[in-house]
Amino acid sequence: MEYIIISTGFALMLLGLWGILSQKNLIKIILGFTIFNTGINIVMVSIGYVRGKAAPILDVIKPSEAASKIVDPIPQALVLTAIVIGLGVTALMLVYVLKLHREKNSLDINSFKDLKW
Amino acid sequence: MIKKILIIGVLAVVGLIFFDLFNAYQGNESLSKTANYYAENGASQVGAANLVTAIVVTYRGLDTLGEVTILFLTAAIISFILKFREEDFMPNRSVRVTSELLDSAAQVIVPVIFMVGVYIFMNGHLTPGGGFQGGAVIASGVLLMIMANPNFGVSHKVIAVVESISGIAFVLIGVLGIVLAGGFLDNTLLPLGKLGDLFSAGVIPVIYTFVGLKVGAELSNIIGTISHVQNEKN
Amino acid sequence: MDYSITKFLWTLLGLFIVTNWGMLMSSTMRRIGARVSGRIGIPWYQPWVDLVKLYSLRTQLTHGTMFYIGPVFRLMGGVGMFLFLPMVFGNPIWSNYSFSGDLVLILYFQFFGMLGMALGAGEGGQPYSAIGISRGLSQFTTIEVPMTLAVISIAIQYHTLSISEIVAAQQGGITTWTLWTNPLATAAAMLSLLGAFGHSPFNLVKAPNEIPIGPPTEFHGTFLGVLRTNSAILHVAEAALFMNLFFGGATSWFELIIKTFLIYFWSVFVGTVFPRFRIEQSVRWFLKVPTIIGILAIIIFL
Amino acid sequence: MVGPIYIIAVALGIAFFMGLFGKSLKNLSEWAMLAGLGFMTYVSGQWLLEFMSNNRAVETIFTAGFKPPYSINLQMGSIEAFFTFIINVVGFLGAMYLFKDLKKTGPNAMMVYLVFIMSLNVVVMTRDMFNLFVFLEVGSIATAGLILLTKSGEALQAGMKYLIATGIISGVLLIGIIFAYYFSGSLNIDDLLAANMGASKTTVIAVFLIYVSIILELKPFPANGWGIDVYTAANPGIGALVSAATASAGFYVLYKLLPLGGAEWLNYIAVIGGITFVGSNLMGTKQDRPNRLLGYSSIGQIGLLMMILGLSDILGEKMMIIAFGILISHYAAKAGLFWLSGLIQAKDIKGWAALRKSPFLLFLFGTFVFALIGFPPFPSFFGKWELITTLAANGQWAWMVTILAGSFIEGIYLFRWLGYAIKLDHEDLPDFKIEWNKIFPIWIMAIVLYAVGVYVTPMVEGGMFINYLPLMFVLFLFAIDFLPVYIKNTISIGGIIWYMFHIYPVLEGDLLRLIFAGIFLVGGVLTLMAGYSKKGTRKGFYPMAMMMFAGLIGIIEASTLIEFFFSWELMTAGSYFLIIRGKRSMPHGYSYMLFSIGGAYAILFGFALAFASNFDTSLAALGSINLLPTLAYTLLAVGFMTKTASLGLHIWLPGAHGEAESDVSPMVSAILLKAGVFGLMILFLYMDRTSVGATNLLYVLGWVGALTTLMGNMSAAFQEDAKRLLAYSSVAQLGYILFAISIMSQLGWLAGFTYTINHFMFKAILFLVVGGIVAKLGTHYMYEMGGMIKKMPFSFIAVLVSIIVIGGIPPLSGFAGKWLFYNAVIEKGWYFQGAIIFFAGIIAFLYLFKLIHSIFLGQLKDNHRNIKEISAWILVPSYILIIGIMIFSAFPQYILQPIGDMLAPYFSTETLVWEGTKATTSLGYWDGTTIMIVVATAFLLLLAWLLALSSKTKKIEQFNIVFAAERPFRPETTHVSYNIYAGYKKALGFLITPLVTAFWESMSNLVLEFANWLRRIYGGSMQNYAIHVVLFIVVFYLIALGGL
Amino acid sequence: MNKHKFEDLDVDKFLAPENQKRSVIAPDGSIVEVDPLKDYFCQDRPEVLKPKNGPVEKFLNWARAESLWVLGFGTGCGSIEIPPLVTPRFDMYRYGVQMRPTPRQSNVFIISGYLSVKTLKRAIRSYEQMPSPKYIIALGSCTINGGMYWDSYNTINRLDHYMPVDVYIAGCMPRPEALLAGFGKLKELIKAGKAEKANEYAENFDWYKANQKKIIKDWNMPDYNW
Repeated sequence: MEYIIISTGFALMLLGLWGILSQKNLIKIILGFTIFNTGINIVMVSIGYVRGKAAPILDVIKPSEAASKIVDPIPQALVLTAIVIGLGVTALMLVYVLKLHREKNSLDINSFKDLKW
Repeated sequence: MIKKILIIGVLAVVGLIFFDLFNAYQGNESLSKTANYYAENGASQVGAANLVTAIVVTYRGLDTLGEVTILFLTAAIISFILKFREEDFMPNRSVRVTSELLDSAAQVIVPVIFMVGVYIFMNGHLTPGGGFQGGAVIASGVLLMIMANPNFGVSHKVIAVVESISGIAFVLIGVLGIVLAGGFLDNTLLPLGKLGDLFSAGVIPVIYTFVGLKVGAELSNIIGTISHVQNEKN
Repeated sequence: MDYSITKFLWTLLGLFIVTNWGMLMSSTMRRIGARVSGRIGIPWYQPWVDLVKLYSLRTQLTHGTMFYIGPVFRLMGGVGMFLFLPMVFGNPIWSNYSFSGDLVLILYFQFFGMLGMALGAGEGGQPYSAIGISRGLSQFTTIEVPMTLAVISIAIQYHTLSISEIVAAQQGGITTWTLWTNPLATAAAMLSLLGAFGHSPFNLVKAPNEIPIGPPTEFHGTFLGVLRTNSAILHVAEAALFMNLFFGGATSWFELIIKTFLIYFWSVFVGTVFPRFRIEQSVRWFLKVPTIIGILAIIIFL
Repeated sequence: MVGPIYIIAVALGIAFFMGLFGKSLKNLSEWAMLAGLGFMTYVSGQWLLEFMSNNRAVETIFTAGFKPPYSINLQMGSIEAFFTFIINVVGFLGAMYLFKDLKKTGPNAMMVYLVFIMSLNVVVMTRDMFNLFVFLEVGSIATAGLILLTKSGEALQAGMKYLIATGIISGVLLIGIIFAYYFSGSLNIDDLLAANMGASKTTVIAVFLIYVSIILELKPFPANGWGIDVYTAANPGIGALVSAATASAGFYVLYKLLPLGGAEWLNYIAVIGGITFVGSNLMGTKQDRPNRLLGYSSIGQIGLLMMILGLSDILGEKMMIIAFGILISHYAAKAGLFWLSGLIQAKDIKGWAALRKSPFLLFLFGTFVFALIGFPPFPSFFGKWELITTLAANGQWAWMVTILAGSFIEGIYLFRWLGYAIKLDHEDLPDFKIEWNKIFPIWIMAIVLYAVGVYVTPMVEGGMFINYLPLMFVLFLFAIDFLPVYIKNTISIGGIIWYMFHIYPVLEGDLLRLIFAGIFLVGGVLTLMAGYSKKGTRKGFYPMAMMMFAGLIGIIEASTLIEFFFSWELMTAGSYFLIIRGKRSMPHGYSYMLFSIGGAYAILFGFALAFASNFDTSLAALGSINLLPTLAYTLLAVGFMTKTASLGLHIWLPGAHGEAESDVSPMVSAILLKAGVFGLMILFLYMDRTSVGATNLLYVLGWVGALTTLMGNMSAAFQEDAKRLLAYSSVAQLGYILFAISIMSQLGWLAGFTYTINHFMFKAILFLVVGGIVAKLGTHYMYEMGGMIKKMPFSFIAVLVSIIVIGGIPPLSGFAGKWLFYNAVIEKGWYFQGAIIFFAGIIAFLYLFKLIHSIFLGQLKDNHRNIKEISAWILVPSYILIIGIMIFSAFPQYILQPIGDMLAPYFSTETLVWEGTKATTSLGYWDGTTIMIVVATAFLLLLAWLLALSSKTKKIEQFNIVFAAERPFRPETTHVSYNIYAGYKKALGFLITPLVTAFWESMSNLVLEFANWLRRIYGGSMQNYAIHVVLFIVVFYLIALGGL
Repeated sequence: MNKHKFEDLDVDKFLAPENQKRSVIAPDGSIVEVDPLKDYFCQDRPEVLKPKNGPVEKFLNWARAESLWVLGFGTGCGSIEIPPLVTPRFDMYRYGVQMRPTPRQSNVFIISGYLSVKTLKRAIRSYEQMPSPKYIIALGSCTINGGMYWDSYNTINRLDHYMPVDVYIAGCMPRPEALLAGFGKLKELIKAGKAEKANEYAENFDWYKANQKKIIKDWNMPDYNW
């Protein structure tokens, strides 16, 4: 199970990278980033998976037996942070694209080559 | 074309890296050392039923502060980026016509959404969820309002006040932790209470409330700012 | 180190002999040259007559101080060379002031006169003089290359730079002369000598009708007289230097006269046979044959 | 003590609070920001002070009331205190600098700024891996926002590029962190470091990912197009922050994580650093935009620092001081330069010529450039010294070469830039406002450089001996730079004379040093005397001249390698500034500087080898080099030969000396060149001359000297420019000296000393007088002069005496050199080299005649008819030197005999014997005094004879010459000077085909073209930059882990 | 000899551009006024240089007679007769006669045949540049009365109106033998102390100059060429 999930994560990351590296439309590139980040998040979550264990919420599980009953909460906590960071970056990128579009009236990534050499 | 092949080649090697990672990944049979500590002591030390929340808000509280800061930063940046040529486009806004259906539904659903949001961050220490999730839900309500009524202006002033006060509160709680308890963002500022109660887990609910408010405000702020330029004439 | 008056007077006598012999030698050479072309040539006393006339001209013009002092420098070059050169071997009276410096001093004292000529002529503002000097200097740089190589070769051979010692080493018969013991160095030096005497083919410096007589164009009267006196001394001194270095020196004035005559004759002989070189031709020539001979003269000692 | 956590709390508190200010209190926000930054600076500064004064333990800050690894902890140790302090200082100063820009953009920008600085603090302090990630992201996002303080399309594009690249990098870092967690079960950095993940084949991948992303954050070449664009487009104030603060923080992160993977990763880091250092600087050579250039330079410097980290296992405990020195120089200089750039706002480095309007800013600019290159007394000098010596001690030749090559390339563009600022002819200099809030931070950075430089001096081995006293004098002259010339001149001369008395007892008994000290100091006084002829204030001249003399005397006084090198560099810097004062001397000053830097690096390499041989810092270490001794000797010789301008390294000299000011030329020619001679003498005396390497080296140097002389004299003969002629003559004279001391015998060295002393005297006279004439006549070209003997008789006599000495004509002292030469050459057996030398010596007559004829003789020109004699202030020192020449000529034994005695112990046989005035060798003899007497007597008699014979002479005018029955037309057409040796040129001109110039030109073209070709990778496409990043990861992976 | 009145001609009209007054800028910015004829040439008049007394002068005159240095300046068609003198057939060297290329080193000036006005100017200049004592041999009829060019618009008729002549050699053309005879005559005159024409020229300088200027209309040089 966890192998499938982690593979999915890696696959999504590759997919996202492909989008980032090959797409010409800036929005699509941002989508690539989102996919890339999602892939990372999936990988992170699956890292914390412990076979056959439950979510780390101690409503049913007694605190005393928690150690043997729950999956690793840390990656989940990290993912939470990572998602928020991803959100921030994506928002910023979108605003950038907005401004870039206004600058050249184009979303083609190759029309922004003013700075070189 | 050559470039495509190059990219494919590069990605193939990236795949190789991932394959290495995949190989290294053997699944888990048990918790790691740190996780084990949290599982064993989390409930007693923090008093939050949701261990993830316990980690997010206390053990790794500084991360959360950073997280909040990132959202705060993003909102601030976006507002100053988009403001700097405001005069260019503000007068020429052409307002999109909204649908009756959306408008009516919004009026019904938005309060519910807000309530759900508040619920999520209030109960962050007990159930899945928390300040960020709750804040995001609140922001989605704002988004709905904007979509339903394009002329709906998010009051920057209100948002700024909410944002600032909740941010300052977060920091102050953290500092109080140094003064009154064991360190920055120490949870035991307030009594831990009984595991599973709403008023338990020390300052977690308080922090999450402020985080929820702050995140909600910041996301709304971002959405609102972007919506300003949404209908800009080309 | 003899600074006495007697030494001084003996040296003056030597200088007198050398000057007169130089003039006689030059008129003789011109007579020989005339005979070659079927003429009689100048009377043997012509140089003295010319000198008297030059010293007695009524008009003396000068362009400035250096124009005046230049000829003195020039004469000093010749006189100095005589002063520092031992003339007759084995006789301290005729060794002049050679105790104050060796071969190197002689080699570098030549420049004293050249410098004077250059400055004097330059002050005249005469363009032909400057051209002549530039040619002279150009040619001179390369003349000195085989000469230097020959001097180095001799210094290696005798392991001394002292002229007296070089002469001493050559005593004992004609076969001990450097001419036989070190023929390559002698050859290089004798070829270089052709340039030093400035006869054809190396007389573009004075090219009489192209740049009227070159450096001394403006000089006349006393100044020219001084220059002529100098050339008389210089020719003998230079020939005497070569005599000392390559031809066993002289043990008497008679031997000196014979040998210097023959050495001088060598350049006149070549001069009557060959036409004039252009400056770049002579520069190249000196860096070819004589230089290679000079290098060989050193290589045989390596 | 205020806890470091308050840095975060206060920064965030103020940032969050700003939202509450509203419109009415808006003006408060900038002060709040400054207060916050001030507080942060105070906290970190207070900790730094604490760690410096007390030897206290590292302070750990726990959060959430739990102990690590279960909660995040921060750490405040001495290093963290240092880094946070420098970050906060530049943050505070940067805020001052950006005050108006921030205010214009509003409180939001200030919040971002504040949070940005705070995040860097946390990045430095944190000991939790994920927390590090979070705050790196905070920093990235803040940077992406701050880029847009400049509201331009370029900034937008740069920001987007930055976001895309950092997006990928942070993803990689995140994966690395999570796997590191997976392998070790902890996120605490100390735990991760202890986990030894590098050891296992499976876990090493996490190490790789973390390293590669941290390295990528440091913008390694060539995957750094995004970073450079940020430097280019962002507000220079932000560029300063990114360059100084972010880079410092990133560097520290790498340092923090260094033990993560184990020793084998260090090599990769070092290699990447090395490639970045060289590559990035190479790019800079073709760059014209100031900010972009600074970007390249920044990245290069970070590459160097990365390399130092990578070499940390080799450098050992020295790494700290090295990294400190280089980092602090980079930090302060780069911040200062970016800020300057913001002031000037030029799009092209040529626009920096505007800086000339404010000498103080120009001074700052020079300070920063020299600090970056590693000149004393800046910290980078000591850093580089320690770096190179330590590397040498460990036999890391390749790294030494890399570092020196990279530094050299950096010098290429920095000095070109500095040159533009100082000298470039620019039509309309852009105006710029001087705002105090912008100037103040720049000043602080410059002061930091000087202060830290002096502060670290004693920390370096042997550094405590460095004498700062002369530098204080330089500083004093800077302070009184506004006074008129005669006052400063008097003070300078007084200073030198005082130093003479000061130094004499120190050097007494050491004749070698005494002679050179005499040349430097007496020469200094005499050449400075000519300065009285100048009017006005002559801004900047005296400090620089004194700096040069300070360096020169420092070389003499030096007893350790570092002292020597310190002074050497000081002298180079001073002389550079002197040389470029000339009207058209900039290109030549530039090539002088490049050759000097190259030479200095060669010397540094050699010194490092000497030091590493037996860890001896004293100069005597040169005597026992056992590490690659031949290479060391060669490098040292080459290094010194850049100053003596030997064949192949001479191309800077003719222009530099020819175009310098009239009293600078004698300083640099007669005096400065002797520094190289002194260096060579020291080297030859110390080195093991019996070794095969040294023998071969000396043999080669002999040939080089001979050919230098030939080339120099022949080039001089074909010059039309009077000062260039003299400059080429200097090249040739130095060739003689090189040849003479390469002979390595008592006679050879005596000849060398004779030439040294003579060259000092006659070249000073010639450059003073000819320089004065050139200035008076307003032309460099000799064919435009002529007939000056009538107007300037005293100058003529001075020049005449000098050329008699140069020509080696008896009876003056030049002949002593020639005579010694003949003896030495024949004794040594270097016949052919000797023949070339003598040939060259006669060629000297060509240019000597040309010089004196063209200037003084021949035809006086129309426009020079009313010219008067040159200033007495030039003639007086010249005549003092003439007296010196006369004394040396008449009584050579008083000088040469002691020198011979001094040299005797160094050489096995004493070959020169003195009996009274007569010197005898195994070959010949020479009596200078007698020759003088004989010649003088004979000359006077002959003169009297001529005077008696022609008492009535008539003085005639210049056109009264025979002219083929015509009359001359104009003086210009009658003066024979131009191309006077045409025939000679036709025959032998091929010998001076400028092959060396062509060689260096093609070399520089090669470098520039290569850089031009290479920089095409920076095509401007953000996607390509992303590909570069991924490609970098991929290649690194394949090499490090893929077994490639 | 009757003295002709010197007509004051408008000299400036004939001045070559390079001899006209000009002002140039000195390096220090001041203006330098240059009058080439005054500034670049010596303005002095020739002086009468008295011979020494008694046997000294006699001895010197003997030396001067035995050492005649001829200026190598062929002024007219008669100069074709001079080169044969250095051939074996005539060999003037045996009489102490030699050729010199520069007036400064010459004593004898052979005016060889007709003298055009243009050449006259050069001849005067060269003569004046020769150091005293100096002698002129006039060769051929043209120098005596113009010869076959007597009515030419461009040649002079009587040389001694313009330059003092020591020896005339008549004929058209005179043979080299005649030239040798002329040298013999000149030697006699010198030895007898009668060849003092240079002093005569100085004494009657104004007269000669007036004559010269009369025929040379574009006189554009200083009065005496040192």
